[in-house]
Amino acid sequence: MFDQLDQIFVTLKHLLMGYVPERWQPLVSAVISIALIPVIFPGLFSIVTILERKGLGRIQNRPGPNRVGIPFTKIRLAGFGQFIPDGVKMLTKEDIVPRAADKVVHFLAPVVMLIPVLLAYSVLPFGKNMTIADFDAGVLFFFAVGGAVEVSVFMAGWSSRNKYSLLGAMRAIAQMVSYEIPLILSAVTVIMIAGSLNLSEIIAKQNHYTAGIAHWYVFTPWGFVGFILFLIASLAESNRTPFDLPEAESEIIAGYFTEYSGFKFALFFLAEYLGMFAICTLGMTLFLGGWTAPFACLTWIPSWAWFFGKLLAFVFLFIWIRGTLPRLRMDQLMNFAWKFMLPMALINIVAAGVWHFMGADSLRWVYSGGILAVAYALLGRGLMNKQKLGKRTYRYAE
Amino acid sequence: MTPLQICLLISALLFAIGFAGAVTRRHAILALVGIELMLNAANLNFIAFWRYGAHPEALTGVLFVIFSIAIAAAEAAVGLALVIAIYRHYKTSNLDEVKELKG
Amino acid sequence: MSLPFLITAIVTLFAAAAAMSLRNLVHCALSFVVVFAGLAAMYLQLGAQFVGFAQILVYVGAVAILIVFAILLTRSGETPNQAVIAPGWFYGIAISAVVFTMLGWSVLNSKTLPKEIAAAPETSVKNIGDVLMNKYVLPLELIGLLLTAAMIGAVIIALKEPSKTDNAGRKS
Amino acid sequence: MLGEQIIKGMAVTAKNFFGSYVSKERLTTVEYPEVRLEPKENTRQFPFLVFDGDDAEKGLRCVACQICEKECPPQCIYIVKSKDKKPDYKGQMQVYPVTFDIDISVCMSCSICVEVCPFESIKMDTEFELSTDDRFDGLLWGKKKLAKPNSHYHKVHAQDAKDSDAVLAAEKAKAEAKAKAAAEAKVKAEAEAKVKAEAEAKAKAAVAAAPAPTPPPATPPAN
Repeated sequence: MFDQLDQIFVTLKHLLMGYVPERWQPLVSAVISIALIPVIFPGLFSIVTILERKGLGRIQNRPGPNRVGIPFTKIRLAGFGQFIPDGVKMLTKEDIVPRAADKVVHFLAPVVMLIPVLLAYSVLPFGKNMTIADFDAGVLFFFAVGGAVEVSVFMAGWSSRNKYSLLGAMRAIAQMVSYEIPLILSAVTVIMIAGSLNLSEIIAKQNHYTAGIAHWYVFTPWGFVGFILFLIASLAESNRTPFDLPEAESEIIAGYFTEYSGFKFALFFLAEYLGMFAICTLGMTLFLGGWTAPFACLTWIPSWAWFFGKLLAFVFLFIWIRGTLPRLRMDQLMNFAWKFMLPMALINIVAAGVWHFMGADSLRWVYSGGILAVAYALLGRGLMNKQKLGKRTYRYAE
Repeated sequence: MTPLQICLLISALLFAIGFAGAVTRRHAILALVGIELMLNAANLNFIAFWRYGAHPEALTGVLFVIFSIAIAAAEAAVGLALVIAIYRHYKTSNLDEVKELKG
Repeated sequence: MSLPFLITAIVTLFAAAAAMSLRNLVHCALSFVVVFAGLAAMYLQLGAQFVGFAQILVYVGAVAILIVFAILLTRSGETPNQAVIAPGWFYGIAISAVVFTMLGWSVLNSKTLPKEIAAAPETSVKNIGDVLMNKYVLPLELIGLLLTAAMIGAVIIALKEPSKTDNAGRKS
Repeated sequence: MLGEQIIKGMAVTAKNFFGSYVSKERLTTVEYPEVRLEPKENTRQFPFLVFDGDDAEKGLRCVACQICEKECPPQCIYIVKSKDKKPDYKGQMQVYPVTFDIDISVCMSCSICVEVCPFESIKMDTEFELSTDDRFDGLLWGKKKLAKPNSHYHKVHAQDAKDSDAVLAAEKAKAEAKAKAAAEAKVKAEAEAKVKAEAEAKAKAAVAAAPAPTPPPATPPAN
């Protein structure tokens, strides 16, 4: 019974395909699976915005939104109706385009940002054989398309013809580029060990259980370090605190989308959250076994339930981090990326190599764990005592 | 007009556009962009020959393109660094005015 | 030839022509991104999946941003008011036309081109990796070396020499 | 180590997050329209006129002396005096205001009028939900809307109300004492006047009895 529940969406789709004439089947099947993405994830986005506001509220000892309910009735829905007025407000706000702005590029920027993010969803596995396009080089496609977001950030920053948004765009691009390298390197360790770029195979490799515990990569020394690096890099990649300098209110107004309002701003907002979900899903697939259950006894829960559960756990972690950590200054941010994350990711690859070639005896835990512990201590201390927050030296501004 | 010939024609036209751009535009960066376009046209040639060529399992075309992409990226980086250095020294990036040989 | 391939080819060619002829440099750079994306789509349609993704990753992700940064660092983001085309532009166009016709002629009636359309070769990342590691391991190491050298070289060239006083006499 | 402080910070926020669901006193937000806080003792929003007894017209303490009108910084009080008089709490005949308007939209709740009022007749109310859809009549309050019984004053500012009542009572007692003293003085004056009148009457009778002698020397005027 549980297997049917697990495969319910796949069987549903086959059922639908039955009605479609033979000639149109590939097209219709593609359309069905593609149509699901812009339905499910923006829905998740709206729920997550409320979770975020309620979560941040509760962290600061205040209840968060709890007013909006079903109109003309007393039901309050504990605030979960909040996204309807937010959405209506966002859509009905006037869409101001600055006079000096470069109209075409200003209009294209949010669209060009949304396209790569939605493309990235085609590769991610949402459940057992529930992947839209199971490419052979899935991870490479994800990072390739993920990298294309920076072009749209630049377009947004430059086309608003506003010094602050250009500076914000430059900072955002510099941050994204410098955190993309540790992101890819920490993913490379998983690809190296799993031996394939295909996400379904990576999950298949993690889908075994010994003594009831899953073979997730996060339970290995290099996997744990890789997961932490991936998490930090994905925080920076999706411009979330503590790396949200480019769009911090206190810094340069709203960074590259200062001159956007109304629907275009909503698109940027949506693209940022969809990007966050996508990068969380990839992190979960690489290190936490995608849709597999953590313990053998829990495999009866359907795979897509595990998927959305883990995704919400990731989202809660991001909200929790956003409620805690202060914002990093630009030079600290860059220092951290180039002087800690990058060397740590390289050493992590070495540790994964040692792990792979030392066979299954327990000694490899000592070696691989040892390399990483030593590296962490040295790099950490190097970065910490360098933080003698002395007078900052500027290279250009005298 | 076999598909191979169509691909070769497209890449030849792309090469010609890149060459024309590199030659006629005054700005240094546009010259680099033109060269980049020519390189990409060559890559398209390789893939076309690999796809419609005699024995595609040898993967020579694909590998050649991978190496060519890497080299082109490195060349673009160094080229643009040069353009920035020239701009900083001559305060202009207009190729016609960058004529002196003195360092 | 499949229709989508032709459409992508036409889009790429138009974007390339635009990249070479637009006045505002940033518009050139953005249409250049369209050229890269179009080429990547053409590679995917020709079956070279790995190369298509690599093209997007390297070009659309990195080189485009590099070009755009270079444009901004040399302060040429604004539409220039003086002439954009070099004086001898006519000869440039003429030579490139000659190049194109010569290439086209050689393509159209060369005897040695394989006529029959071979089946689409099924390549997976695994055998690209195998060939890369077995037959072409030397070029792979050299590419690694070259990329590191290029990166360090680019940084040194673009770095502002702290000691040299720039032409205004101030210590730059 | 590098990550130590981050873990500590996260632990604190986690405690806050889960604490706010478990213990109620962490969550200090008062959900305003449903749950209301008692206004503090010296809350002051907008002035109101106090009247004794139950009839606003008769018991109004205000005697239209217009001091508050002159002192009010934004000049938002407008008083028109009445022609006739009515007795105030001391029984003295005083003028009363025919119209006493305060423009609530102009009033800045500085309570200077309360300080300068010699008759304890204008006090600050704690009512703040005054939004109306009409800017002119809605916020230009007349005497009828401003007048509130002394019991309301006691309910709103208990301590101040007691002090003000004590002042009024003392004032009244002094006034009565003065009135009593005046009454006694009057009684004594009448008694003297009567005694003097009798003395003169006797003196005149004596003169009438012996008309021949010369007129009596000028008697010093009785003061």
